[in-house]
Amino acid sequence: MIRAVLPHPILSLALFGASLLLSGSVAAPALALALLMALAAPHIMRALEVEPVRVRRPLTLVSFAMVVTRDIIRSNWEVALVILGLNASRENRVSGFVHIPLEMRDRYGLAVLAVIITSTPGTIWVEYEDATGVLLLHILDLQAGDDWADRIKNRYERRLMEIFE
Amino acid sequence: MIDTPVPASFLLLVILVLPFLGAMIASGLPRHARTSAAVLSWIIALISVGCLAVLWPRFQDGEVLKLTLAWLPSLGVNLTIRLDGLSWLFSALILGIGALVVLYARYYMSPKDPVPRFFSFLLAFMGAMQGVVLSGNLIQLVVFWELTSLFSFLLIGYWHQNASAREGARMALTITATGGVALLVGMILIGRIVGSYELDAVIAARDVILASPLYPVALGLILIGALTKSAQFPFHIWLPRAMAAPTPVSAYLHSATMVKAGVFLLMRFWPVFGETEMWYFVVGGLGLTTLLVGAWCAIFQHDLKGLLAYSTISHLGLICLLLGLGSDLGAIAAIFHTINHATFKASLFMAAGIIDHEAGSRDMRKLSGLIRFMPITATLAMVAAAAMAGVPLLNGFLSKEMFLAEALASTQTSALNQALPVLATLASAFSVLYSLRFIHTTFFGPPPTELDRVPHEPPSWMRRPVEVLVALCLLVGVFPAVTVGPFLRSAAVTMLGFDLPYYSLALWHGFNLPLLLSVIAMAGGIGLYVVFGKALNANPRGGPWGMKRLNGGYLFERSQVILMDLSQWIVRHLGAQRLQPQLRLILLTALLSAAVAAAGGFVLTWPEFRVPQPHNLAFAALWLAGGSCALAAAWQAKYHRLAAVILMGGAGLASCLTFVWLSAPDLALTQLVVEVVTTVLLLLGLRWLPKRLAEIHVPESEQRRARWRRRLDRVIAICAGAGAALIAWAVMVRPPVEGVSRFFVERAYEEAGGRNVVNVILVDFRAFDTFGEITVLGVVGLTVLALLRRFRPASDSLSQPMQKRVQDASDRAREGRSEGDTLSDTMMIPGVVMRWLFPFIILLAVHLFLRGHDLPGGGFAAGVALSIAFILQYMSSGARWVEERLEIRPIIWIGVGLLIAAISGAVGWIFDQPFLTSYFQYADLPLLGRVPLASAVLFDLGVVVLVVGATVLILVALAHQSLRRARIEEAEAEAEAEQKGGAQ
Amino acid sequence: MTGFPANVPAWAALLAACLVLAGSALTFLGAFGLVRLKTFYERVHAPTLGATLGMFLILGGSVVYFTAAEGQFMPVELLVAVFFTVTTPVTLIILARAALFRDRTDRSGDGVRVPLEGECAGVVRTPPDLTTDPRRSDAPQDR
Amino acid sequence: MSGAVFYWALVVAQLFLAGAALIGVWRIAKGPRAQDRILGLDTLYQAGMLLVVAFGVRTGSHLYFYAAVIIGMLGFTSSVALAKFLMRGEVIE
Amino acid sequence: MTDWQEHLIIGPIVLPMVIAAAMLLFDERRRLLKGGLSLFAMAAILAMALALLHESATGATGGGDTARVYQLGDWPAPFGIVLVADRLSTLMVALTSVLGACSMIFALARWDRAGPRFHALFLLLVMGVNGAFLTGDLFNLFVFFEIMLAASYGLALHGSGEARIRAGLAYIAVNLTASMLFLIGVSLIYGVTGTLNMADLAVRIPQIAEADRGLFHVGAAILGVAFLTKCAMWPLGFWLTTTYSAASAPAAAVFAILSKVGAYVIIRLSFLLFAADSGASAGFGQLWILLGGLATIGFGTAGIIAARDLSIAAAYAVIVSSGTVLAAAGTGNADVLGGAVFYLVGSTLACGALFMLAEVLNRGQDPGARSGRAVFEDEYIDPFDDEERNEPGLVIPAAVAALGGAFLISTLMIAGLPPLAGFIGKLAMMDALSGLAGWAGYGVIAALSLASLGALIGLTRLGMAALWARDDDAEPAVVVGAAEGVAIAGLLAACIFLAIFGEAGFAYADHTADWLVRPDAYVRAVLGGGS
Amino acid sequence: MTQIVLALAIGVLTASGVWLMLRPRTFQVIIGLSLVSYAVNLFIFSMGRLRSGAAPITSKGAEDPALYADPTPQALVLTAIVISFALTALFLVVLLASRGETGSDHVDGQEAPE
Ligand code: NA
Ligand code: NA
Repeated sequence: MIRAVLPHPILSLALFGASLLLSGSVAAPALALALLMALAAPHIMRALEVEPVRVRRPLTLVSFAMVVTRDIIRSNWEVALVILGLNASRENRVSGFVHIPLEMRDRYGLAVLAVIITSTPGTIWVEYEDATGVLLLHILDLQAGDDWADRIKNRYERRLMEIFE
Repeated sequence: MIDTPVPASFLLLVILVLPFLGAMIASGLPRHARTSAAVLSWIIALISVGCLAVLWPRFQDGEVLKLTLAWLPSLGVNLTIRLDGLSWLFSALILGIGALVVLYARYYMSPKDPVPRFFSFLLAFMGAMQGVVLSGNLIQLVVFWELTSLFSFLLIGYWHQNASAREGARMALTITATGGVALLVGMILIGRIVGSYELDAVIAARDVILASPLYPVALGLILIGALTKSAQFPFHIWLPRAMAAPTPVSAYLHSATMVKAGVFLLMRFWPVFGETEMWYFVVGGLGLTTLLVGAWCAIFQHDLKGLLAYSTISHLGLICLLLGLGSDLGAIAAIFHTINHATFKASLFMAAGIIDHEAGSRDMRKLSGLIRFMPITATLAMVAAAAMAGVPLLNGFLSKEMFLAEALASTQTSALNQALPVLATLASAFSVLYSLRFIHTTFFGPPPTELDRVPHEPPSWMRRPVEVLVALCLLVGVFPAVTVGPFLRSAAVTMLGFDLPYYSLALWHGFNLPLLLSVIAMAGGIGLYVVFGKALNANPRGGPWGMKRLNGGYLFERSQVILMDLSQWIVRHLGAQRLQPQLRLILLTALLSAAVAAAGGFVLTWPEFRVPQPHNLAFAALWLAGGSCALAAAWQAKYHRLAAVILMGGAGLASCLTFVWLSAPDLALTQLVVEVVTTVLLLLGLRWLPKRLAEIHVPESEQRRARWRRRLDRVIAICAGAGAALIAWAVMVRPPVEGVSRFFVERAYEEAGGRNVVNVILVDFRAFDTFGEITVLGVVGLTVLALLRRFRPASDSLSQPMQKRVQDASDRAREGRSEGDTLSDTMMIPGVVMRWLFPFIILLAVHLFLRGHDLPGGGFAAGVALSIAFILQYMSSGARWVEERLEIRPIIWIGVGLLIAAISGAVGWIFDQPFLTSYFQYADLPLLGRVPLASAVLFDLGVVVLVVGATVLILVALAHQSLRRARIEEAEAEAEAEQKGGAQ
Repeated sequence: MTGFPANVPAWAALLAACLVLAGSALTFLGAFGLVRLKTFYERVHAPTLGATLGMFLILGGSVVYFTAAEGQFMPVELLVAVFFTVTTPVTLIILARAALFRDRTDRSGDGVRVPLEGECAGVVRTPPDLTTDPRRSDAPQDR
Repeated sequence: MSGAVFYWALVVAQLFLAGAALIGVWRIAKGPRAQDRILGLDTLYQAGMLLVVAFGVRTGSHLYFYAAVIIGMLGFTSSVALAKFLMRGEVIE
Repeated sequence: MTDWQEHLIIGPIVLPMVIAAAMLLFDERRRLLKGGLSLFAMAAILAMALALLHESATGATGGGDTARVYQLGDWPAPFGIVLVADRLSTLMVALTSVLGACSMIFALARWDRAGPRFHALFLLLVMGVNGAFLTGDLFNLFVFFEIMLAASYGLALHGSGEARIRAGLAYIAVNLTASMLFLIGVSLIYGVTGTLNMADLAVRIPQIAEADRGLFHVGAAILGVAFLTKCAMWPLGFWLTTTYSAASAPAAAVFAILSKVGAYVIIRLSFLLFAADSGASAGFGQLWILLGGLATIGFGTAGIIAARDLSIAAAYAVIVSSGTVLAAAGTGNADVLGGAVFYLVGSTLACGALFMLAEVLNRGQDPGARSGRAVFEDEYIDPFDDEERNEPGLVIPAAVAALGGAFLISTLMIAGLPPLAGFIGKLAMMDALSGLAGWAGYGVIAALSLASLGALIGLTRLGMAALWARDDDAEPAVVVGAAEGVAIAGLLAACIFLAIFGEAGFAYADHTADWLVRPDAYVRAVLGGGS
Repeated sequence: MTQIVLALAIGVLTASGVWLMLRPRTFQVIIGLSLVSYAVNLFIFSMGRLRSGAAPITSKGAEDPALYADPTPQALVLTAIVISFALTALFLVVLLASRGETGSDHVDGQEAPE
């Protein structure tokens, strides 16, 4: 029953919020519109045969978001230094590709991972093979001793798997 | 002049209209209805003659009958049927000879020919001729004049399978129609001088005309008309070529009627211009020249009809000369000779036609001794030829005597006059010579040897017309006063008024100088034939001695070729086929005209200097970027198309930000979404464009030219840029003008219910613009669809893109992967994001649409945003995937969008308000409170629907080409495989 | 136009200005990376500065300013932040993948040794001296 | 005083952003390869969006914000299309 | 005046659009339905146009001394957009509907099958043309120009094939350029005067500050170049020949009106805005229009003479016709203009007929084309690939003779030779021109005369080649579909009708010219608040 | 300052666009047309004079035209944007068709003759 009305509850919630924000108001007409959109728009996702997102551990999500935010801010700083030529390894900075085998198979989890990795300055998601689960990253500053596979798998993949799988 | 009583008007109408009516009926007859067409024509001619005869008694006293039917009264152009002595005479000639020609033609024409068409043209021509001579209005005269040219063209070209007929017809039309156009202009000038096109008014206004400075021009133009029609030198060249027509046509048009139209015109205007010097020199001079040239050329012809044609030219020259002399007696002689020439020349043509018909040739070198085979015809021809030569007892003699007398009478004034008697005698001698040659070589001598058949007499009814005409020659020649006197007199009265000079129509005037000249001419002609006859008959090269260069046909062809070459030169060198010069010209013209306009008062106002505000530095920096994009795009577009697309996007973004900066949020939003769609569009197109191939080989000379062109283009571009910048700047620094915008700002909220004035303008104040604009979008969608349905990609873009091929190959090659994995791996993450964006973009579009009336947004931006949502799905998942899930029928969207817009516009009609009148109201809705409801929003909804439809249609139709290619390739591969299978 | 309206508290205005200035500087720095960094694979990291922290700071400034100005917390900027964060990687992922493909098919590519398909050799390092050959102009397959 | 600081801070911020845009254009024009040009365009769009936000703060007007929303949500479409074109030779398959 | 008459003026614009939109809801298989709808639409438009014409000739608008004004959205001029049905615009709308109806009928014989969505494009073209004639707003004029052009692009390319696409590319490029100039001109005029309404402009022009007048003139000049490009003035109109001669016959026939839209606007604006009482702007650009018109006549005439193909000659005839109207307008004289208006009507119809004839005759020359398929041999897909269809009804007996007659009539019309309407127009112009002081009158008379001759010579040559047999007894074989015959006959009947009722027609044209040279009445009608 | 910058912008866009429109390759022409249409849009826009921070979005009771930028040119530009987008699309498709039919991407469908 709820499935039929709200096939994508998270999406509906997001749409509701977004609509209110776009209206810039919480007056009755804005609420009505937001409600309407929240109820109506997800049906198009049904037509597109999109699986609903299921978040199993919302709390993990919050802590994970904080981790990511911290990482991003730190990476910003590091990359800024690299650009300015002020980074620690400035003389022999090496950039390069890293292969990382992933275990996660959930589309949404992978999508979030990709967005995080790419959004984090200094790392970029280059190639991922669905069949093998091998991910190819490019790293701006490959410092010796950094274990990128460990970093990605433990900091991100594990938690994402907890959330999405 | 009296008002014409009803029966007479009716008769006038009949003689004008009946031939045309007959023509129409004849044209509807079946192809082989030879006899009925002839009978019809015959009846029509007879009825008309009868009408004319009924009217005759009225003209003995110089009466004028007029019937005016309004046609274009405000232009002073009416259908005035005007019958006076002169026109009665001409009309009688036209109808009378017409009747005979019809009879003759019935037997002359072959049953294989589509004869009804012939009679139809002939009758129409007869009507046109009637129209000319019956015209009481100058313009009407021109109208029928041109009709005679037209129908003569059709008649000459009747046997259009013959090249000579085609060429002859074309030449006749070209020359006589040219004359007609000149005549028209001349008539218009006369009409301008006189203030009326009515013939009577014109003739009455002689002094006014002669006093006008325009008169020489008018006269010159009218004379061109008259002289071309009556085949006067140097316009005579068309007439011999017109002999390709069936002989009845020659007999009718080229001896009796059409060529006489020119003569008629000269007679018509004789009372006005007859005594002016210009008239004398032009008409007299050209008449004399034509008389001699025509006669001279006639001597050398081998074709019977050719001889007759040149003889006709010569005789027309004689008539012109008589008219040109300006003396009353000359005019009378001209009328007389016109009648005489018509009778003997028509009969001669018919005789020539009989010979041609029965002997199978008109070549005098082949013909010989025909008197033995066709004695009656020979006799008739001999009599007629004698009349042509001016032998006494025949009509030709009388008018020639009058001519010689006139030539002698006016020997006082100029050298031309003094030479006149000599030249007149010479011409008469020539006419004796060619007449003699005609008779002698055709009818006498040994029997013919080179003919394909044995000649014999024609059917007696075919000869009848000739007999009638020859009888007339004799009768007039013997009893001139009785037979032709009254008609001549009434015609002369028309031209000269009632105080006619004395002239005697008698066979014998005693021994006098003219008679002596006549005898000299006769003797001279015979003598010349005796001396030169053999040489003439043998003259192997044909054509007249000493006039090789004056070969009319050659000259005409040359002139046509020159005209053609000139035209082609103009089209090629003063026109442009290629696009670049065309665009160059348009831009140059725009620049020049703007410069010229500016030079007439362009004032630059210098604003007072202000220190630039710091925040504008960012604006300047923005345009440093935007301008660089534009310049770099110009630089890169040839070899780096992708770069050019990107750079163009950069310049577009700078425009968007400018709109933000300068208070145009709606523009910014719209331009942004359009920018996105345009980029996608260009990329879709880029798929079908070639990789830049190796340099196209351009030769050195072309390279130099190209360099110059580039230099010129650079100048144009810089001027255009500078001009646009200067003008924009000049306007921007001026204080704003008080225009229509005040109204919009003041009323937008109160009267149209919207705070976003731009949007209110778009959907309400100027909704009609938007109405049109979405139609443009819809039309373009349809056109794109139509074009792409037939799209045939260039051969080098046919195959799959390199990337696809390589990736698919590698997928196939690697263990554990299947074709398409690279694509799906690459698009996996983006696909998730793009799919989830879909509802959010819809949300954005809904907001853009709903807020448009009050805040930046609006239907168009919403529509494009929505279509981007679709495009993203296409991009991430492919066309097949999307279309399996969403039914997108953009054409329907376009139709529905247009209908919604139209319906919302038509709502006004219900309240008897104009189209697109909108209503708005604040409605108190439960729970929602006060909500503005404007019917303009419905209109905007139409915009959204249409925009989505059109944009998606354009993009998807383009995208589908790849799919189609893929399908075609699959099919081809399958077919090939099948073939192989079949072969094995 | 050289200030802020009276209804906005000065602290809010100044805070907003500082946030915007900081974000802009960071964004500029990111863009500057396009100049400084030598290979495409390095440059592709640069704009993320602006796309992440730079953007957050500027939008944060905007939130602060408009919350103060309108007396209402309505962070529509949040939407921009979310969507921009989500969409920028999409481009970069495809772009990097495309670059990888192009460098694989056209080995002379960017002077960077790129890992081949199926090659799973852990880390592929690009020392700084193996950077772009400045003489290399556009690749032939560019349209 | 605080008005002037506010103003100048935002002017400088806008100059930074315009500078970023300029660098983006430079990268588009210079290349050297198509991927660099697309990267340049991405940078340009980013700077443009932020410029709109900064402009809104400076002028105290939220009216232009939708322009930023549109760039944020839809602006990536063109660079994605470009990138996909590089990757596959075709935008829509 | 009843209510529906109030709204009559919008009909020729909205009706074709609505029907075209409705057609989009059905797919291409509903051919009969679409043909029927199209015919209905054209008939209805024709009826409305004739009603409007009748009204402006006689009726409710005071015998033509004022105009019917329709305020769209009920916003008063100059703020809202108005449609103005005055003598000239209604005449042009009526002309469009006659030409359009005949072209549509012609297309029904087979051409509407040569590509998708022909009927919708055709109706939208008619909508655009009618809108351009009726609008009283400069920017709205741009919009309708664009509708018209967009549809014309579609129709020019209708049937595809290399020649069409090649010509179409240039056509679009040139017209886009002209449209840019149009926009620059309009906006500059707005920037100086603050208005877009034509009547309001006429009021404001005398009051333009002298310091601004130069700018205004620059705007007007650029705008003028745009219009002159669209009406194919030399040296701006070379696009016309290739496009029109390559276009499918019904498209080319209806295109005969397109270049007249440019000429119409030139007439409308130069007499409205630069009238004698418009201060320092009086007579602006007139000399250039006159000279350009003369050059155009000369070029077009040369083109007719040099043409290798009848459809090319027809295209040049369109150019000559444009040039004639321009030259006449350039004299600034009401009587000359009256003649030109009359001439315009006749020559447009005749050019349309000539395009149709050209197609029928060219088809006749090609023995393989009898089935109507060989025309499209070069196509990717045969446009007539669907079910075999029977030629509707009879093949006209004695087709060649009938076509010969039709060709003759068209030639006479185009050459302006008696006794048809072309002659009346030329006569009226020449008559008035002969009264003008200075070289202009005689210059134009000479040009008109030479144009007549050139057209006669050129068309005769081509007509003889097409219609007269070559050295064998066989008549050239021509197959004319019934619809085609009806279409050609309709156009030519209109020409003959114009000649017979020349006085009424000419009186209308003459009054139209008088109305045009007194722009104050127009201004009053528009700004005085409707009829 | 703003005026000069915008005027120069219009000038540069026009010049680049015109230069490209006069080039022989169809693709150059379409880029040129787009650049010129940017220039034209800005030109139309500039005819309403320039105002910053004065978007023509009225608030209740403040309908004094002097407070707002001229809305009319903005409405005209919106129409012009739509139309030029449509025609760019059309031109693109025609140039593709032309290239398909003629095999050449020259604007005349064939290289300049020698
Ligand atoms: Na990153
Ligand atoms: Na054609």
